[in-house]
Amino acid sequence: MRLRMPFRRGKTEFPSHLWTQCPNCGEMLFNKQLVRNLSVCTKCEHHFKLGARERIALIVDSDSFTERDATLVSGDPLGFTDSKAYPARIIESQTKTGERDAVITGDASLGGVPITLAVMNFAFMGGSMGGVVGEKITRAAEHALSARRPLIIVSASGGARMQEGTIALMQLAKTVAALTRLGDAGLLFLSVLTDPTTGGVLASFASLGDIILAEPGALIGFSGARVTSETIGEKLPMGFQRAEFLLERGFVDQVVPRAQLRDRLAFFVAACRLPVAELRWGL
Amino acid sequence: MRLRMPFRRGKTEFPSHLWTQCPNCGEMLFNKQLVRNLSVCTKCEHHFKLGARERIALIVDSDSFTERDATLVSGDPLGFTDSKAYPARIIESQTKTGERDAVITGDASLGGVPITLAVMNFAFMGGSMGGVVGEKITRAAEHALSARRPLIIVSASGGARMQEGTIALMQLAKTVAALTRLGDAGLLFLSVLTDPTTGGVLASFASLGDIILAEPGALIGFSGARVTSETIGEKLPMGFQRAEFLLERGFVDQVVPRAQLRDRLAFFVAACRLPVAELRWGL
Amino acid sequence: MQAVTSDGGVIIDPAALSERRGSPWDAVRLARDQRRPHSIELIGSVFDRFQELHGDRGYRDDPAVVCGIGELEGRAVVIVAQQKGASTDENIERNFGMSYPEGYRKAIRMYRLAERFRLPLITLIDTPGAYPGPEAEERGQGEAIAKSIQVMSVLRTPIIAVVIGEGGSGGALALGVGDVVLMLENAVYSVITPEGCAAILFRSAAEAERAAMAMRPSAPDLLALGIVDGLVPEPAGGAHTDHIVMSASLKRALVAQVERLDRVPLADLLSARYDRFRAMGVWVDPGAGALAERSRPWWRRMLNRARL
Amino acid sequence: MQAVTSDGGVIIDPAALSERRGSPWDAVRLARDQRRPHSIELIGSVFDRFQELHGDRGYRDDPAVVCGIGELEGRAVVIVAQQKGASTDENIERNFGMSYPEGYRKAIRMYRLAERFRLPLITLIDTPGAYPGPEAEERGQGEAIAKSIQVMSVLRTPIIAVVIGEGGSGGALALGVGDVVLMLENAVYSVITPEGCAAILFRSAAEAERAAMAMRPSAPDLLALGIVDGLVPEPAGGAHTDHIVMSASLKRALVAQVERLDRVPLADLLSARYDRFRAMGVWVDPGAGALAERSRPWWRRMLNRARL
Ligand SMILES: [Zn+2]
Ligand SMILES: [Zn+2]
Repeated sequence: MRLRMPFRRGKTEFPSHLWTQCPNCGEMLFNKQLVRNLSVCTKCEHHFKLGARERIALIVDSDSFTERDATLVSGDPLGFTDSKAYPARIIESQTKTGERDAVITGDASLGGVPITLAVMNFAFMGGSMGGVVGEKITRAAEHALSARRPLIIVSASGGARMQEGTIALMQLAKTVAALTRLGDAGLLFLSVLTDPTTGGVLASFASLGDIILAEPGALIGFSGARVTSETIGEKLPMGFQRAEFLLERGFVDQVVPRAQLRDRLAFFVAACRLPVAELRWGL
Repeated sequence: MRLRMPFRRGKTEFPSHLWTQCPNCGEMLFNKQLVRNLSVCTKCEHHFKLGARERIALIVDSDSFTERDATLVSGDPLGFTDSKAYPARIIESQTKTGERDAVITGDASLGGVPITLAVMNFAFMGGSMGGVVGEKITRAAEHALSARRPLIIVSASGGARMQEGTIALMQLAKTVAALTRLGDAGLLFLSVLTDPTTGGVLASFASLGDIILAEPGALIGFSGARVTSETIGEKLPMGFQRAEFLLERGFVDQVVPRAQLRDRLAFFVAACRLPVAELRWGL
Repeated sequence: MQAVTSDGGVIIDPAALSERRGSPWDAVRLARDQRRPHSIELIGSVFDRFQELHGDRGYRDDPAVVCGIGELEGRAVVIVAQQKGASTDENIERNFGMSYPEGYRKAIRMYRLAERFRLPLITLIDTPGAYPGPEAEERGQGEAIAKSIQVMSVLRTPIIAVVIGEGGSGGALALGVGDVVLMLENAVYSVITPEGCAAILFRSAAEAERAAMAMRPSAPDLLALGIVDGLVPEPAGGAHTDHIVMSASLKRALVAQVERLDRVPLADLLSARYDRFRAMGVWVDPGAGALAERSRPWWRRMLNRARL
Repeated sequence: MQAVTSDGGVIIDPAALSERRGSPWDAVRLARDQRRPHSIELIGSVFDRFQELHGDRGYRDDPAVVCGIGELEGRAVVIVAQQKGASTDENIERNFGMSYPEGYRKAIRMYRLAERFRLPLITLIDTPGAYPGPEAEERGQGEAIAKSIQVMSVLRTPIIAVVIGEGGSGGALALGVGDVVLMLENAVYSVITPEGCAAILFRSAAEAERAAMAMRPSAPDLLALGIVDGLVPEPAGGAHTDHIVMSASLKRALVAQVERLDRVPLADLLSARYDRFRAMGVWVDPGAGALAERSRPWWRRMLNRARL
């Protein structure tokens, strides 16, 4: 299945309007200024979702990113159709986002240290994890292991991709196994949770960072809040499943405002480096 | 410090009365029958405290027990005195119990399998752990390691022995370190919690069994219920810090009636034996 | 049980199953049938001298997960199982087989026990999914499942996972990272319940039947897809029609798999387990110049090697 | 700070201290003085670029335990510290430095982080004890402390533990299984609070002063007993009189100890750590025919070896 479509890179979340209203405080924000403020509301600091390319630019040393496995695209193992066939949905998302699937992986440097990076893209089918996301994350972990680099994964996902059925579920095991080998070799895995990180992604690699950072206000949970609310037949408490809630509950190391994320990651990458003489398989 | 005193072995908890009243149900129990029933109330199944020698007889294959390190006695590192000097208290307890300190260790067989065993004696200064208990438990673990035997520890203790000050506290670290080496070598450690197991003993080896069994109704907790109750200024819920409570809270594998204890231990000892070819230091 | 079988009566050839299949929705209903034998019953008939072990050593003993040590033809094994109820009362007690995080943390403790003494680990999967309530979220449902998957993926002892009824989502996979993964013939295993899928993709929970068709959660489909390595035959009318025959069939399968895995050196076992899950997923890489090939089902390689 | 010192200004000769001592009860009161520098303040002045890390990954982030990564003269280290408050408000927030089980479980997570990246682990101990409330009991206070001791005892990275104020019971030892254990000159470290001891043995909490005399929890006594390896000098009037001087003294001591331990091969470090605690305890064995000898203080052997 060869893809022929105009890949549009570098799209922002606010392409066509001059103003955007903050969903949190209601403030009308001038898009240019919003982008300059890293897509954070200048009034209430609401963190808007960020595209994967913008995220990469935000984190790594400038012009240091080299993409890996950029051409992988999804198959359709089940011949899945709901109101639309799965392949058609994929192409639709590809056209909309200019990306081939829901994660971008590659090498870069961060504060001068070589790293491997995977950034999920919620705009692509809700950041869902199917075979391509699973394969690319796994390859990134395996590459980081063989190249002895720390790995940073920035998650933004609604969970496993239903259109690939149980095969999508198996991506949880596949990615976790690869990341576990990385960790057992003494290489750092930094997990960054952004809005939203839920379902199968939270129930696999996203929860296994040696250090876990989250963006302010990010929705983070295993079950959708709707499901949870229906389960108990009650409204959920304010802030339930938000980053700050998870911090208090002990599942997140830090909630980091976007403007500080690069420096924070750079610090941990620099600090958590096993002396080369001791790099090894298994502790 | 040589000890010269009549060591009286094999004392039971009910030596001098014909009848004992059950503290739980109030039933008057004929001592002979009570002992025959393993010191369990025939009406309500209240488990009376059991002396260390009776406990050993209850657990191991008959006549298989060989005591180790039987002659160790306590020093007085601090010259500790409250209303009485520590050495005098020791001698008092020795005279009362016929034992030299609060734990008896040795080798035995259980269901035909060679084991090492340590049984604490609450009657000796509340089963408190000072240098002798720490040393004997440590030696038992080290011996089990070198002899490739599973280790069973039956705890009954109010905690660390205050009369040895901070040295008593260090026994927590000493015993835990020895038991950890045992476990890392793939040897089973079965911890049996009896009434009461509290304080420093619960906060060290007693909580670290691969499998943890408890006797029905045994008081098990880190802080004394009195302290806990004073902390919150309220009465504690029924059953707080009892074996069944800990089972429900996930800290105990099974609550085992005394009559079944031997068989249960024998089953686990037989089941959890690393193939000899794989016995090793560190997993 | 007339199908082509390998050792232990496990069906490994999807072709042998073609005429035996109902619709995916039939499969879902059958897998959920309350009359099917559940874990505790199966444990009682398959293993000797089972001793249950309790607790996660941190918060609570979760009754939706039943763990312990038992003997399988004289060989000690560790068993970790999800327990649904056979009655409403039992279902309430067992939370309908839906674990809280402490259930997975109890499972992890048992995995480590199995590892320490090299006891084969057998898991029985039967859950609609991890419990989605707010308390479960507060105590880290996602983290607990992730950690359970992680510990299994590098556990230094053989693991056999069996979906005996409903294998629901991450809550099932948390017990499912096996060297061998089996399903009872009428079990299902899916990324989300058909109802959940229907609510999201078909905009109506009533469309669960269509969602089931699309997701293909039934055992024969998953065998064909290489997600599971073999099917444990059920009695002709389904497991619920004859619990005794069902138990015997499961026992035969487990005995054969334990014997087989016992012969595999540990390092090979671990690398094969990694490869097994590593191979899952379908994608194409035009940039790599060729269609990526589906790798040969792992169990074929494993079976070949173990038979040497 | 005129006393005989080794590298880093640490006092290792008890004889040098004889004229500096108040009564044990003075020591207890001084160690509890709310004006003393507490962990967060010391961390801020001793380490550069400290980043706090939160959470036990299971239940809650316990504010009574402060953990993170910082730099000590450019060397990354993991810090795990107990935090008392300098005010009533802060004391309520920090629960007077008394952890719940999740505090120890957070510490354990940090130990493992230090181990994975071979970062030296520095613990600062300052607690009246583990929190004795019913919720702490329900979540396994005893288990959490035991596990923390266990993980430290075999942790594959250097550990320096420092009692900076009050080292209370198992709740303190849970952070105290170090290759080197230091105390600030006016800190105390005891098996139970003097009040607790008095209530039990002297039948009155008011007898705390007598209990303190009997238990000998002060730093000089514990140095003489070989429980701790060295004392970090405090400013003449006590740590509270000059926080800046105190920090500098602590920093000098930590830098010296990290440098020293960095030179010790890991296997030696682990066996020395085992031997250090193995040697503690006083008993006699008439059956063995001779008085057991107190083994030579561990730090002397360690110092000699590290200097080679
Ligand atoms: Zn706003
Ligand atoms: Zn009674």
